[in-house]
Amino acid sequence: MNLKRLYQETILSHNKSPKNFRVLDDCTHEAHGKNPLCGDDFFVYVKVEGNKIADIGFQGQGCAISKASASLMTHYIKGKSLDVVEKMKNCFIESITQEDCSDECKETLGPLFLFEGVRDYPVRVKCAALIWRALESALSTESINKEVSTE
Amino acid sequence: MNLKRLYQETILSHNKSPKNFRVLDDCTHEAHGKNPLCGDDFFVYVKVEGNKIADIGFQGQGCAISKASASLMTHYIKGKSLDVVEKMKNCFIESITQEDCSDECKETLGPLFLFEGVRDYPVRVKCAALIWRALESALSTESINKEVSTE
Amino acid sequence: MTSLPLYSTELKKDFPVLQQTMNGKPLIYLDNAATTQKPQAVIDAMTSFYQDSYATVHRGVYRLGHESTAIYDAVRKQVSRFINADSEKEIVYVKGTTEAINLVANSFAGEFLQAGDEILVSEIEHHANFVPWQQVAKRNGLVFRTIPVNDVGELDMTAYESMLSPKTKLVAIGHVSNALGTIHPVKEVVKKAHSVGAKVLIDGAQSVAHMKVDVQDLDCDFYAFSGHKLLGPTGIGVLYAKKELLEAMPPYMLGGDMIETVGLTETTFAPIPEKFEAGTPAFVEVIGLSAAISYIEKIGLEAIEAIEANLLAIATEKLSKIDGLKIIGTAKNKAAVISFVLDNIHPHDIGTILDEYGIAIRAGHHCAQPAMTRYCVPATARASFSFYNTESDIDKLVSGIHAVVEMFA
Amino acid sequence: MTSLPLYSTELKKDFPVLQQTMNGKPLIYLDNAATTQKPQAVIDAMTSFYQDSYATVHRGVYRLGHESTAIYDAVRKQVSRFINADSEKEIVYVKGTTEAINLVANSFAGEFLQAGDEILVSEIEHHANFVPWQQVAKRNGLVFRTIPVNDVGELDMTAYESMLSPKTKLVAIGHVSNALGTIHPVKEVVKKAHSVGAKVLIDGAQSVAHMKVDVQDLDCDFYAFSGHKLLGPTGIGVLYAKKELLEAMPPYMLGGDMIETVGLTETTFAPIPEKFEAGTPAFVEVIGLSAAISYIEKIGLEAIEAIEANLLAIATEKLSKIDGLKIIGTAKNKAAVISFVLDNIHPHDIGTILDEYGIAIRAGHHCAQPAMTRYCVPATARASFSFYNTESDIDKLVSGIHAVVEMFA
Ligand SMILES: Cc1ncc(COP(=O)(O)O)c(C=O)c1O
Ligand SMILES: Cc1ncc(COP(=O)(O)O)c(C=O)c1O
Repeated sequence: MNLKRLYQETILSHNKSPKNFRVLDDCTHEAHGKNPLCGDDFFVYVKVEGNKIADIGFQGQGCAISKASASLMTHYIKGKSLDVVEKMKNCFIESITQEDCSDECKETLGPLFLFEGVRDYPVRVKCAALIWRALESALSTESINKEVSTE
Repeated sequence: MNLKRLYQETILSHNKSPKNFRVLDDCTHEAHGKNPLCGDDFFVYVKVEGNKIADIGFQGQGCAISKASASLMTHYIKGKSLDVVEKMKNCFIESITQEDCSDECKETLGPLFLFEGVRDYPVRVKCAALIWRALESALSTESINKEVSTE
Repeated sequence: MTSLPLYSTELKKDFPVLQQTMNGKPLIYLDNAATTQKPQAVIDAMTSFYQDSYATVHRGVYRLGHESTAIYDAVRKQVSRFINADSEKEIVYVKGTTEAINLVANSFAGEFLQAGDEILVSEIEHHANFVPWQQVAKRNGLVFRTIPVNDVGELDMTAYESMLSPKTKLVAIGHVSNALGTIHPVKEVVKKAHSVGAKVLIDGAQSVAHMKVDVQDLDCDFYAFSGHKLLGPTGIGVLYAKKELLEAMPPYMLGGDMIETVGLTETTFAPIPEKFEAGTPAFVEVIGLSAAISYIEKIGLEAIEAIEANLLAIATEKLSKIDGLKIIGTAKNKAAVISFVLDNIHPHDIGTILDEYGIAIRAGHHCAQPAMTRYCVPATARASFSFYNTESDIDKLVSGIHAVVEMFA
Repeated sequence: MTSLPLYSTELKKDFPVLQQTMNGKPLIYLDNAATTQKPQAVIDAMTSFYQDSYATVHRGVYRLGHESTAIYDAVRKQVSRFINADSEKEIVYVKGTTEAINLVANSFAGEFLQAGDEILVSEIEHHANFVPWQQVAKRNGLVFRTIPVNDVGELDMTAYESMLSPKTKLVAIGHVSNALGTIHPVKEVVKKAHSVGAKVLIDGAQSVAHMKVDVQDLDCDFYAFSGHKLLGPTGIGVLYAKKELLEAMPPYMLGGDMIETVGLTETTFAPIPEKFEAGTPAFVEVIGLSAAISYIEKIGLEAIEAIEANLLAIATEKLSKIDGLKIIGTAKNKAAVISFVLDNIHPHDIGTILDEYGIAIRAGHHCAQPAMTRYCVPATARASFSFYNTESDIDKLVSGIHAVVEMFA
């Protein structure tokens, strides 16, 4: 049974008590991400200063995987440069979709690598990826209030 | 092989040299019957006097079964009363669709009973019946130029 | 609470998929509202047709083709008897419920309704019985209104009556809600609609496999269902419609087999029902549908209703005892469909975890987003039963849910 | 004239129906233009899916459902490779060619063409590629025109060019005529149409099983075909359309699976191709289609073309020698379809008599009444070949026709 690799302690606890679960009133970027089929629905708020994620928050509802992914993402990218975040995003997607994630990627991801268990649950890949897709969308332009759907 | 019962000598010869294959200029009733799928397409012209078929003719094109049926029908109903013709029509349909045609019907039909071989060829029933349907339609009202389709 | 007859356990053996394992566990299939499994008899009917006598319908002078056509037409009679239609001419073969409803939205509502005319649907309809009406309304200036349901999932008949007026031209309602299991009082709905001159379409996707349907008794104008939810194959469904309506409606699709004559400028159409069946039909699927109906009739819809009512009662009782579990939809009159949510656990997680135990349920909006909105949930978990399910299936579901709760504790 | 490779005789063994007898004689199936027989591999693929892993697509969180979905999507890639589409997003699953063309007539011509715009089709099209355009034209004030064909059945390219103008918005043409076998110069047709800005739909019902099709090379805008004429099951077909067209076109049917969000007043649609696939799709048929394409690719379309070209040459030669037999349609570029008439013998009679000898041919208008009108025949007899036919089949056809002639002598 791979369930334990999917629903790891860290994931379950971030689901229960998510970090950065709040609106940023002074955000510079914002996006709305949803998975209409299963009802995952999140807003991400980002404050970029210079080339860095100065602050980040999210709000919404969704399954444990999507919520924990949002919590962990916000936690680990805060303070990082946009370049690094971009790399992390690519590595994250790689880790949840590909059999052999490169060592470099594992290193880039650090604790975020723990979502690799999702790989065995193809229907759940979208859940883990949703918040990253929303972030991508938020950062892609200057305008706020972007919608993104992964279905 | 039942082919010989379908394509009897009489049918083949009426197909080759149909009787009453002509337009009646002084007809009182007229109808157009067709089988769009196979291309059978006939006009029937009837001259009713009193309660009798005083004259009848047909024109058009179609398969051997439909043409021979038209030829034989016109040949045998000429001079008959409308009542008898109605009975013949019902018996004819019975003979080409039902396993055991009643003796009374066989008698009513006389030589027209030879179409019973059609029964074994369900797709051909429409061909044999077409001219009778056209006749029915022609006689059903006073107006001429009626269309009938058996498909 | 009596326990289930052995019968039900025996019936499971007719369904080859139910002998499979999933993730190493015997498969407990509880997604019957999405699609049902197929008895061997249905699979065999199609296989042997493909192997022994495949030929297309309507066109062959040769015997093989004629035999196909004869079967194809005979099944139409069988279907009409199955739902007690007045004539087999009222049975139109379609791809499924969705196509049936689109056909009516197009060739009936799209043709005969005028700007300002009203279409009513319940607020918990499946998208297939919601979006086509919403969109035809938008396109043609019709008024699209939703009939409210109460907190347990029952149609608000008082509200419905007050919405009816001479402007109401069509009421579209599910016989059984796929999201909540509610059995709507469709006969009454029809009667009231007719009293103001409105026509009624009943979405029978969730009913035909579970209860005796009599379209003449219901007096509905249209009835739609899918073969694949009725133990039959995918790719086939049925639209029943009253003869005079079918005759008045223009064709939906155009092509071969539905025309009488085609000229360069004019085309005349075939009589009903062929007028609505353009192109080579899914005739092998029709044969599968026939085998499915025969199988169901062999068991009998009364027996099926009894078995499923029992399953529903047992499952409702056992699930209700689980802490933090809330059943959404507890109408008095209910089919064996149970939608539920768990405190602080998302339905999607429930589905994944149960799957690991070999239990297939559905998690999501069940193509009924307006229903989710109505009950303020983003999604539900749904277990939906068929007569081939057993009490043991329910017990496994219950222990599965306990495992979910534990994991998230 | 070389005789056929043994290969073809061997291939026949893959098709269970061809091992059957008809009226006590081995079945000689020569109605392949109507529908093809199925190899065992296709039948088995569907049977085992129904028996081992049946679950619906797109909605399941459980593994069975996910596997269905994965296969379903993988087949889309396979189909897009098969006709060399640029992306699997350009592949829409439909019921068949007829639905594909109706979809385009509705969501493209019905939406984007303006009164006065012109639609051109050849005068020998199948009704499926004729009536939908004729009727949408009638409804929306478009101009429907037919491109003439010459006496041997070839498109009159000079006339075609002279008909093209900036008013031309759509040209709809069969790749291969089912009535006559003519292979139309579709690549040239497309090029010329594009030069005036018109889009082109190619009806590929008669081509995909018989020749390599490359939609990018043809540069056509739409390409439609049916599974059942491609060794696949009934109930499934494909519409290929260029991505930007699919994106611009509104959905044809509405319902589940093709929406993104449904609100009480507004609905947003899923991206392509799902936007065009409302309702539970014929996903078991998709699996059958996949097996059919795999089977065809195993033999290879080049081999198939060679076998069929040989069959056509032999059959044409042998039939031409029969006194009073006239072949209708003798285009230089022809597929293995032979329409013929006999002096003073109606095609329907030919069909019935040949059937008695176990030979299945078609007699009638082949859903191409305008073509019959063009050649002044009420109907034709038609023998249409597939690679699994053999020279011996042709010989039996020839002696059968001799028997017909004798009977009517
Ligand atoms: C050239 C052509 N176009 C269209 C069709 C319609 O295909 P279907 O009946 O599978 O929709 C056919 C076959 O019937 C055909 O031969
Ligand atoms: C109530 C209801 N209506 C309509 C449909 C649509 O049926 P189908 O997808 O077979 O067209 C479904 C099932 O998906 C349903 O449950």
